[in-house]
Amino acid sequence: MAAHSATVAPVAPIRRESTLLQLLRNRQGLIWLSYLVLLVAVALLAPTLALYDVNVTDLAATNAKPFTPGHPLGGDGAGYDIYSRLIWGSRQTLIAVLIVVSVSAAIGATSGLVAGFYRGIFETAASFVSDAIMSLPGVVLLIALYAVTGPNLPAAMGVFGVIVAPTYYRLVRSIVITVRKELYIDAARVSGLSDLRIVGRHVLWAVRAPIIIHSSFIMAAGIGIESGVSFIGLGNPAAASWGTTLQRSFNGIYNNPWGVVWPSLLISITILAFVLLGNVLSDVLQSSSRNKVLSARQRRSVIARSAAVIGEVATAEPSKDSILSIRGLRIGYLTPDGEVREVVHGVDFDLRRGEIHGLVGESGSGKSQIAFATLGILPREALVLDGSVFLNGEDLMADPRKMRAARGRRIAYIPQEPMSNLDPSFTVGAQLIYGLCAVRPMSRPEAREILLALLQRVGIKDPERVMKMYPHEISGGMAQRVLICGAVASEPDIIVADEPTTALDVTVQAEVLDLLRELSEERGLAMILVTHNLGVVADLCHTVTVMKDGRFVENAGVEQIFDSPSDPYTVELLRSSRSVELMEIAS
Amino acid sequence: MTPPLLSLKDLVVGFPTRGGHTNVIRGVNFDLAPGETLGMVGESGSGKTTIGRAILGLAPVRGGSISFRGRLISNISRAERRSLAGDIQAVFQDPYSSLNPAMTVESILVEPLAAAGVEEGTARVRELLDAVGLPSDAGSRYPREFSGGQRQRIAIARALALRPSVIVCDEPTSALDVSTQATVLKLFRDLQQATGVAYIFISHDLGVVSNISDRIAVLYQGEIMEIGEAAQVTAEPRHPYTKRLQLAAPLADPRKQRARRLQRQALAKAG
Amino acid sequence: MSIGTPQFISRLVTTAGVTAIMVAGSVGAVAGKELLTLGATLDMYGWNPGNQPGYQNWAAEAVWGNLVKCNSVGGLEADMAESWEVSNGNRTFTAKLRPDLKFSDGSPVALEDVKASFEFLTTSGRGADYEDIEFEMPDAQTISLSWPEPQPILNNKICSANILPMTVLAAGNWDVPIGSGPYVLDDGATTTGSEYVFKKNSDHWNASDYPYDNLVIKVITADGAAVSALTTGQIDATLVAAGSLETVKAAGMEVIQFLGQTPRLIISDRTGAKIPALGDVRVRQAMNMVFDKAAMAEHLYLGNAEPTAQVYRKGTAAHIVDLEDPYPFDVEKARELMAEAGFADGFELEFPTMTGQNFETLLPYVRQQLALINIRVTEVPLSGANAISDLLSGKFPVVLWQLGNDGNSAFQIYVESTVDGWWNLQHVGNEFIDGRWVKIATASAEESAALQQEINRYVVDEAWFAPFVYMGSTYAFNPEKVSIPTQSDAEALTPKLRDFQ
Amino acid sequence: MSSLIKSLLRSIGVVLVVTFATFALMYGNAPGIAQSVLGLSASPESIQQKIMQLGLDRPLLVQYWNWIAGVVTGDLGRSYYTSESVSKALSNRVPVTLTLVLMTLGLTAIFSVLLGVFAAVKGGWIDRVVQWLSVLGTAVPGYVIAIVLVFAFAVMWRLFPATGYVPPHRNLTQWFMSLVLPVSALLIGAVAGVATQIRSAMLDMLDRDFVRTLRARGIDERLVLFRHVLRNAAAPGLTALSLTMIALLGGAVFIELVFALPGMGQLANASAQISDVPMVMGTVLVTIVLVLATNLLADIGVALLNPKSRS
Repeated sequence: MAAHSATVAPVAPIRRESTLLQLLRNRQGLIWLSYLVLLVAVALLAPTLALYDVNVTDLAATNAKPFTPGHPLGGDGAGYDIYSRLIWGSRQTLIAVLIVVSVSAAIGATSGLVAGFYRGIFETAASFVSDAIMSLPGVVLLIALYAVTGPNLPAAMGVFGVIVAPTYYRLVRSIVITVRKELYIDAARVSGLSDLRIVGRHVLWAVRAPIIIHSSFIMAAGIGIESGVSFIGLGNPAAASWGTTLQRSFNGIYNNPWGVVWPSLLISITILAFVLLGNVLSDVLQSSSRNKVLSARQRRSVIARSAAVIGEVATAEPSKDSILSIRGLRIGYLTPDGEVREVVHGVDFDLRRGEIHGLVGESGSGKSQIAFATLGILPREALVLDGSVFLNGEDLMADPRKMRAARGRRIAYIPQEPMSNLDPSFTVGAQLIYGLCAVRPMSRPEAREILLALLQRVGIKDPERVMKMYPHEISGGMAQRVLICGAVASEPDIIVADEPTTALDVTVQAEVLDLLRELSEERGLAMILVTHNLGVVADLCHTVTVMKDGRFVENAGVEQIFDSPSDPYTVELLRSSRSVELMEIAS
Repeated sequence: MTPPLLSLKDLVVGFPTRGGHTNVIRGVNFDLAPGETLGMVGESGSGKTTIGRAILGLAPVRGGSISFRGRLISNISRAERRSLAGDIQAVFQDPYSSLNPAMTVESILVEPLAAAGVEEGTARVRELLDAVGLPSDAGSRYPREFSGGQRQRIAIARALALRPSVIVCDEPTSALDVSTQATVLKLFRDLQQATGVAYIFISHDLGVVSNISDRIAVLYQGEIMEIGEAAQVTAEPRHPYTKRLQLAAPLADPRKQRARRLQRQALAKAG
Repeated sequence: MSIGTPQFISRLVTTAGVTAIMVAGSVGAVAGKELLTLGATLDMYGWNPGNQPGYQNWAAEAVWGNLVKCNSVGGLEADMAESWEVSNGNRTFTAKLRPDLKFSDGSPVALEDVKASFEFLTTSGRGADYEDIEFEMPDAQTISLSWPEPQPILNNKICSANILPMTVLAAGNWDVPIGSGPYVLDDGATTTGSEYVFKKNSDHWNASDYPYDNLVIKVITADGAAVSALTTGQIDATLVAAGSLETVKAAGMEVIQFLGQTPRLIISDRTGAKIPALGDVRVRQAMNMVFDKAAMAEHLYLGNAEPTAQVYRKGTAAHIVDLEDPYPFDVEKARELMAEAGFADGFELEFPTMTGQNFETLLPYVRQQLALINIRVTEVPLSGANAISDLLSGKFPVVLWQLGNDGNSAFQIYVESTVDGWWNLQHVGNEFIDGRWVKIATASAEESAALQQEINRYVVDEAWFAPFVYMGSTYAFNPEKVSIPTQSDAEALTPKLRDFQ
Repeated sequence: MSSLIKSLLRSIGVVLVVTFATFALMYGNAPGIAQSVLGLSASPESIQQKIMQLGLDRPLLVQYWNWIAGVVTGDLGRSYYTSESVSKALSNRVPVTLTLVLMTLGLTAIFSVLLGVFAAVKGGWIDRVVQWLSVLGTAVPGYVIAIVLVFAFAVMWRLFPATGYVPPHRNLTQWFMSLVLPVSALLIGAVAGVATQIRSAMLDMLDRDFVRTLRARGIDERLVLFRHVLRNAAAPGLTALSLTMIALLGGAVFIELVFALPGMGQLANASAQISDVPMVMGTVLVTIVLVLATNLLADIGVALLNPKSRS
């Protein structure tokens, strides 16, 4: 998408494996899934695996130490074999978990689906109930329930399922509300699908992965609560469970301290298995929330690896008459497989004082990456593999301190999307004044004076009032003017403008382009203008560089490019662009 | 003159807000003839998309009427609306969100057919893929394996599946690169020639609209400023707003653009 | 107050179920006779005088006086009454009040207060015991209480009554206790549920027998915590679990082993109303023969128990010293008996259980052993408000319980074996027992003992119970801080407050 | 303002619904309750008398209405068993639980912000360590952590008391010491949860366009982080904390049992097991009010942080 070329996300490799296969391919996924499968097998095969029947006691084994012959994990105060009791207990644990997860998912997911899809009165009512349940002190309720039903595990787990159902409700409802706004739901409506089919084919699919992931965490919680309830004595003393085993061992802790170790370990590891499986699932099924930042060491090793592949590149000197020179710039991203995908392949670029230089290309051509690299504000996961950015002959890339000193002072930035580039938590005035004081030593009233004048200059009618407003209270055009004001306030030599008018309406775009031209002329500002719009280039730029797939294909003065393009790609671009252009206007 | 396919009379569309309703469309009238392309152009907030959604039954009509072949279709039941699926279709702006990423192209294309109870199925899918210029093996693949332009072709194929007489195209090319945009526009024109479908073509770009439309309606804050033949609206705009819009669109030629800019600045000073 | 097991009461009062392990709070105890700090493994029961269990209730002993106090074998000791007399065939109790007694609110103790205190008990759980009393006050210091019938457990009834001002009783406000006991509650320093602080009542008639100026009762429910609190000097004495015996001994503590309980099967469906097999004495006897009592004492009670064939405590009137166990551990014999009785295939039983009753230790073995003679046991956990009424409803033909063995064995007979006794779950009368019970009411001490032993032999022969062992609580104390030369508890569960010296 | 009144009314609705549900759940069993109150030896007459005295013979709605009427006038009734006034019992217990929970919450806020910010900004091994700690903290149940802590610090090394509670007015140091282990046991799980949330809120904010623009404007990285990123991550952080507060109120029940702290959870558990309805209702009421107050405060806090809801 041309309009959103700002961040180049690595393209996901095309995979059609089933979730299960992907899960098994993941080392952690394999480990924890195997553990849980093992657990289910243990529960099913309990009669074979347990050394003793569930109720067998051996008076000689009371408080037996671990590794006593016949009692591998020792015995408890009544002469039960701890190993066998834990094996038998896995059945109750799994049943409890199944009850919790099915009750809560059935209630929560269904009501969330209906509430999110139909909204209206059902949503209001369901949300009230959900809030009410969320406000319930769950454990206290379980205790109250105990007074009524006695130690009845299925009832307790069922109630716990109801208590946690709102978590499903909230999750599913919010996803469904988002999905409902997706265009493919509209498309399905227009295609004549009934609501039932839309929910069945489209909505259910969208909530499936989150439900599975969430279920994993709910199952973890279920184990914790099942054991906890048994542990505080609200469980069924008649049944073998991990929690009652822990309780029994805990009561006899002075007689056999090791007794508490086994159930504690088993409970913790099993919960861990569910939690980690949930994390792996969310990695596999959803875009990962993992921190993509590489440590300095990783970064160095990746860059070294890539340099070894490319070989030594002779670095050219900066051009003498340029204020800004880029030499041999290569930018890459790490793919999920650990490979480096290069998005800018060693480009050279010069900018003279007062020059407005257009950087044109379609989405994914790497033009924004160059703009960001100039300012040292590439996304944190980006890798500068090689190259230099010279400002007046000094290499900013080589020295982060120089880059910081230049950024915002010598080189300023105008972003694409005006609304998202202002901090929503501060007023316009606060962030402008604060930003100016941060780069130019001056008092706040001084900064305020300068900025009020400048706001007036960029075409804001009532600067005093606008300064008191929050970003969400002003229009996109006004926000862009505020950002331009912020960029020029520090009196930079160069402005890097990344698609500065793409998000604006065409009439506003024309005004903003006029403003940029005037500012450049008034202040002798050089400008790198990143855009996909050849009309904008024709309107504003002196020189043009055309980019394709991370390389420069053509670089010339603006008239030459438009009159006699030499590269076939430029020709093609021009042709497409002109095909949708308005003819001359009869005035 | 042929009777209109689609007819909007004093259309008012509004959404509930805190303590009342805000009308975003305030009394819009136009007719659409069979096989015609009506371009609707306007800036953000002009209501152009809302009109399209009202025609599709996705936005609430609070006043006036929309009729299709003389039959009232505003505020009809969901079931009745479903019966219109074969007549009125849509292509949306964002080809990324308008295709369900979990479904193969074939199942995306079969979905409207199945909903309408049409039997032809796979054969029709191949025909559709062919019509929009996609390889016939595309059916077994997923949307994420296609580029933006190709996805928009899939969306167009879906709209064509039931052989509709009107397609509402809501900014169908604005998410695409320029070169792709040109080819997709050409596809729209070719398909119209082949099937005789009528388009309501919504865009913020007067250039794009003029490229494809027979007639153009210029919208501003929920009202039509000007409606007329495409050549007239773009070349000899009658309404000052249309003129502003037109002069603001930059030309991919430095000299001509300089001229246009001066013209625009002059107009701005005068106004 | 009653024969119930202490834990039984405890689970009504505290959060039973979890036993946690902890170390003590860190208030350092001051040495000498200034301060006595007792650990209580359960919280006290509030300050309603009609609702006070005897178990670990030093708080009640501290604040209230009684006419007389019961001793460990059911005899009486002086308290607010300086002398007393039982007359009229165990129907009348006459007491002479000490002069100049005062309540902690400063008001003098009057005979009307005593009368009101007994009348108040008619609204309590033992209301039936106090109905139809006639009071007489021949002079300002003397009061006599007369029941229409002879009272075999008269002592118990008299010493269970806490004496309060009649105005307080009438108001029914139990926020702060008013009484004439040896200590007064320091309400400001007390944190309900955690720590109760008392100051000595120097006006108390017997102040010298309560040597400590201050008394603190800390509620520490978990055994591990109690043990650590004791060994680190945070408390001077506490009940500990049998398993902690070695730990506390190693830390230099002394231990008193009480054997106040006889865990047993109560085979109350002796008529076979619910399970016909239980009507056959051979079946009941077989049920007695499947338990290896010596092994139980050694393993389940970690050696802190003695095997027994009878339910009455050693030293009580009903105890038969040389009783040989007629039902030694012999599973084969038991099977034969079952077969003889025609119940070789056994039957199903439901055992009611509650948390805090030590079932987790006892039940697995009991269930396993009964299964050897095809008696299949399922556990029915009781909880909530209905637990006690369910337990006592008689719907369970056999109950496994850790019942106390009262120092007053007549009282125990009354509770367990007479037609009115609440542990006689089916309330089925028995000529042999009930006939002797009437005689006991008016009998002299020796006659009574003989009658009680006859009853004991009868219930052993008829296998009304299947007793396992004598066991009970382990009370540990720090010999450097306190000495406990006497034992006054009829229930033989803990020392009484007056035993701490 | 009107939204505040709205959520207040909503909260009152929740209180009514929840208390009624609890009341209805525990309703009935009048003879059972009376028997439990009176003990083993109770006669049928005294049981009947007790039922009348406690008002258990009245219909559910009447009993509930009486309770609500009492609550409005500040009278929460008296325990069936000990006749102790419920408000007095609660005034003893609530401070203990609140101290425990609030102390944990305060520490959670501090540690979570430190860990979450560090993990998000520094990445690398610190991030992995924080993530693993979070996973472990979520996985190991609080009571298991409590056992481990008690064993290590109270039994083995005897650094802290493992049980009991000393009111602060009695001895400040001992009060503090008595809370160290319980707070730690609760803290680990809470920090694990909140730190992860703060970390992802920070990561989310760090990826925002305005952060890039602030950097491009030459503003010092630390200022960007603390003035802008943290400020915007504060709202999700606050929400996470308020949810944690609610979770802590539940978790405190277990911890109070293990550490024998005379708090609300212990009272609730003890009272529920014996159907001491007035006590249970008192604890339920206080808990819900605390939960709702937390939600309300969090809503107000989030609203104050978000300029959009201010205008």
